[in-house]
Amino acid sequence: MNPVTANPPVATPFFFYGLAAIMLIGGILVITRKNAVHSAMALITTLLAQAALYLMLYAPFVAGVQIILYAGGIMVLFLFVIMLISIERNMKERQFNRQWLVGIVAAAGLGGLLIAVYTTTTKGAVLFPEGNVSYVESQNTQAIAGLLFDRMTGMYMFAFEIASLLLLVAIIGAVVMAKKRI
Amino acid sequence: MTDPKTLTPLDLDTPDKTFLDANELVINMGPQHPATHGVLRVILRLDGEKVLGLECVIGYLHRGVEKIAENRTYTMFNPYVDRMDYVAAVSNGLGYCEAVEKLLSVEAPPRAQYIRVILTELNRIASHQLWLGTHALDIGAITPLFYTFRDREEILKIFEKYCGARLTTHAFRIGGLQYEAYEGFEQDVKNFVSFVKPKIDEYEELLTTNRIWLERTRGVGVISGKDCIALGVTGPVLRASGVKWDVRKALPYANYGNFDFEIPTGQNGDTYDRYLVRMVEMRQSLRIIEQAVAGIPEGPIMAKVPKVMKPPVGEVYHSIEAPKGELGYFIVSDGSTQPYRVRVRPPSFVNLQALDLMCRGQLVADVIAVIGTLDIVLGEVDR
Amino acid sequence: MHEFVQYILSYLDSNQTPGAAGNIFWAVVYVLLVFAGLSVAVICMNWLERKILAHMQVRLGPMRVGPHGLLQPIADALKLLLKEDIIPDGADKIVFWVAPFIVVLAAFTVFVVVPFGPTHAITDMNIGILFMLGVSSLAVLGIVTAGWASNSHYPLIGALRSSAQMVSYEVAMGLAVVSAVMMTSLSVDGGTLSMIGIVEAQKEQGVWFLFKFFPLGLIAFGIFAIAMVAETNRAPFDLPEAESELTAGFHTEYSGFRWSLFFLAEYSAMIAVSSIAVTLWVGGWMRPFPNLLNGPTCDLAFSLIPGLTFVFLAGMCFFNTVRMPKHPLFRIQTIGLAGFGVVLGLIGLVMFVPAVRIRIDDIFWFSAKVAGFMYLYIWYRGTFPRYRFDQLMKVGWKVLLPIGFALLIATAVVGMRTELWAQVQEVLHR
Amino acid sequence: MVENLQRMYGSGVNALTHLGQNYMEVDRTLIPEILQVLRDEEQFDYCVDVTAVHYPKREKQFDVLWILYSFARNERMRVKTQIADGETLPSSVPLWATCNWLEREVYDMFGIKFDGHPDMKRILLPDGWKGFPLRKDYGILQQDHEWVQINLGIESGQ
Repeated sequence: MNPVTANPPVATPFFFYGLAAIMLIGGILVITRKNAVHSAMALITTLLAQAALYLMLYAPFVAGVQIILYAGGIMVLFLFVIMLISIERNMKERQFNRQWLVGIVAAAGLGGLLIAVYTTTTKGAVLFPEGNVSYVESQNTQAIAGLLFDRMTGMYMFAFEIASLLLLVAIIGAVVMAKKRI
Repeated sequence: MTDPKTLTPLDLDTPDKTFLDANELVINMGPQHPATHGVLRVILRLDGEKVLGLECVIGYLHRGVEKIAENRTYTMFNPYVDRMDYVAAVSNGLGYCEAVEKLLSVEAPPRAQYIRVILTELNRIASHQLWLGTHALDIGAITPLFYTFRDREEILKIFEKYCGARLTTHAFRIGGLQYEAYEGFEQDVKNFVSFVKPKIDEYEELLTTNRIWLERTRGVGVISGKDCIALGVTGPVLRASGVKWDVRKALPYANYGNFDFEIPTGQNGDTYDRYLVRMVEMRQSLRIIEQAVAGIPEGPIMAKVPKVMKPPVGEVYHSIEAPKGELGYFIVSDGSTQPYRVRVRPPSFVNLQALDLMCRGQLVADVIAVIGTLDIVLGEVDR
Repeated sequence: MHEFVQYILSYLDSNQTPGAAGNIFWAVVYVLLVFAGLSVAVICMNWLERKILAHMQVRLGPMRVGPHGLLQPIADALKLLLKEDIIPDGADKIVFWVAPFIVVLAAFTVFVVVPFGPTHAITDMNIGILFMLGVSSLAVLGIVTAGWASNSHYPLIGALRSSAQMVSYEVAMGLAVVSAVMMTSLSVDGGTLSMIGIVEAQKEQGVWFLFKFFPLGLIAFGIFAIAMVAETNRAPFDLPEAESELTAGFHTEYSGFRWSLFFLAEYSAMIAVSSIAVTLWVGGWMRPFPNLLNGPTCDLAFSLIPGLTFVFLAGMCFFNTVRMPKHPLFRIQTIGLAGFGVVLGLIGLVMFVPAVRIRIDDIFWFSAKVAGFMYLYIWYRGTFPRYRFDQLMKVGWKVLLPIGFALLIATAVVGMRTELWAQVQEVLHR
Repeated sequence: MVENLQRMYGSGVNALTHLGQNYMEVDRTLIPEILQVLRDEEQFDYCVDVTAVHYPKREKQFDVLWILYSFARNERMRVKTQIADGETLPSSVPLWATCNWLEREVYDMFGIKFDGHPDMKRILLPDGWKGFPLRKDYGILQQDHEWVQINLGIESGQ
């Protein structure tokens, strides 16, 4: 395996903070927009920025799957459904519910907890320590395949198959529930 | 099959509920729409893409032809009928002239009859060609349109050479013809017949066995022969539903009894059968033209008709087989120079009534196919 | 300064794509080149489609603007740019404004990984084919939002049809692609998703994947060829914009520049999926029979073909120049056509220069193969009626998908036949 | 057939022939029965046309006609009745579905209403139009100026 440094530096702080800002703005827009389609568009932006972050981590396969599944597949279905329900009614509803105070407290607590865990486990004062990527870009995809399938390291195969079965059950259940007559 | 009498008119005025509540959607198609063949407006009530029912709104092209007739003399009204079914103007003229001739108790001389038959059958081919091109275009095949228009051009050329007009020909006069067939008319017609025969094969090659064409037309817009009769649907639509009835055979007029031809019928009454019936009709028309050209007699082309026509008091109904169906004229004379009342029984108008029945339960895309297969001309629907 | 020049020149010796070599300057140059070339290709397609379709339909097509209507696309583009840009009153302004850009972005971004030659790609991604499928699937977002934002029934139905259609056919398309990717795993290097890697796998195995495991490759290609027409919303699957039913589908309310963006996106998407098909099954940039006819004479003969093609086109121009009516009104047109012929001829002559010849060879073959697919697109449009929506879904889910699955399994079994046989033998012996 | 009908309905039915075309003049009150009998017993299964003629000088101003055709007998028959202005007729939609639009057109042009029609409204002219154009007292240049001004926003349609 080649050392990671052979790759040209893409994961610069500039890109990271830029993408993080896009994700945050997108996330805030998702919950503040009253128009569901606008929310969905913001969510797509967030998901794409997230895919770009995966690319920065030299994980192109995950990035590709992120785009193909979330942005290209799931969000299309979201939009599909949103378009069919009446937007006007949603516009009139109150956006925030009553528990916003509790929500903020919970979010702050959770954030603090995360930071605490992060700083203590890395045993340093830095919030974002330098880290190494385990696989180079050109072998990342194969590495994922190995984790799933390889005889020696394929420890996630069963979980993977179970997950796909679960999805199948969910699809059949949705069809049965939605369709009056098959 | 739904009984046409049990079809209730739709309540299209209540505002449509949202999708998730009722799954229903009222959509307005036309009067400006590429596939409604003019200014037909169709209000569709849809469940998703399934048609629950529809209502036709017509009259955008209403010109009051019947009122005009009451204020013109018999001769003056003749050109007006060309403007009804403008793609088959010759047929309209034939029906009107024969109806007035019947009122006057005269008959056009044999030579005139033969030329009338030739021109009318040419017009039938032209009308069917135009129908085929636009119908195929509606279903998404753009190429047949150009093929059919190329070949229809040859018919229009013959019309132009004969009477100077291409579309609204005013080819016939009450009592016969005004113009003698031009020099080389027979040769032109013969050339056309041999020219167009392989062309019809060409259309069929593009469509008849085309998988997509079959899927789009088979089982689409099915109407049974019984429903056809109840709804007064005539012409190729009726024949495709298995009723072997053609005014040319049933109540022969204009010399049609002398010609040998067959009436094609279908079995299923779907769009594909209507397509096949019209294709065969084109070939049968060619057969009639061939016979007519071969047997065209010499002689006068105009019967003895007074210059100022005053038909005796009475009324007459006369109908012909226009390309679209039974085209009837009901004329009441009060003995003056102007008709007291002219009623046109337009095939397109009556056939269009079947649209609702044929479309219920089909998809939006089929509405287009069915409008095309009914072969309506809005000029005739609205008059 | 010197360092910069050095930086630029250093790439010329490498045999990598600019992306892989990490050379940002050349990457930018390639990006500009590809996008400029793409725009030109779309413009050419516009003219060619109108001309070819016209000749299929016994008419002449554009004849007025320039000789044989050669300048028609430019006139069209001008017209579209100068046209009034209407945003309907009830439309959702922001979404309406953004939607065409999403479509164009998605259609153009995929070209980042399209390999026009072993080094002629902007970059070679490890997940090339996945990237292409993923990004091109984003186009449907633009279509859906465009239909919704128009706030009108026809665009909405068009958008619904479009999203359902594209999502369904992506599945079949993916299965066909996977079966081709599986074939690459028989190479020495192992399997790859990289576009360049796939072409090189075909070179190494000495066969286009179209003919690999005959007829499995052919079936996979067939599935892809059908799905790609549906993906790009072209006839006979052009229901989202079926003009006889939905006037213009999702872009009914669009006009002028914004409409032209949809047009641009449609054609570049067509080129993109054709590129995938060419890369996966028809040997990418490779000339025909690179392994069989590979003597120096053959190499020379094949490398002359690009130049000869252009010279032939120039000859056609001159032939038609001579046939032009000898009338003063046609003088400018005649001169224009002759000039066009001269330009084509010069390009052809330049292509004979050895240095150019070697570099242009792969791009030529790739483009020629893509052009073949584009011709098919036009041919379909001239021949087929339109499918109905339920029939379209039936074809996608009930025909292509089961065949795709069966194909996948069959390809896997055939590919692993020696290993499988060994296993069976082992079990039998035990 | 005609004798049969005359035996059943007496002097209300008057069968005539003009120019070789058969028609019968029927009393207004007998219309529903006659049409029913013609369809069910005499096999006139196809209603070609329904129309009317206006005679303003007569006491019973309108002639309403049904043109019928029998596929089995290959024969046409016109049924004719006279009604006064404002009088209504029973709808024949239950007998022949095709009468739906044809009767609407008669109403549109002459103002003759048909009882029991599922959707009695104008068909060719717009819904709000005043006047019935095919009546003889409606001039050829006459139009509903008010409607034109309101709906089309122009002074006059001429």
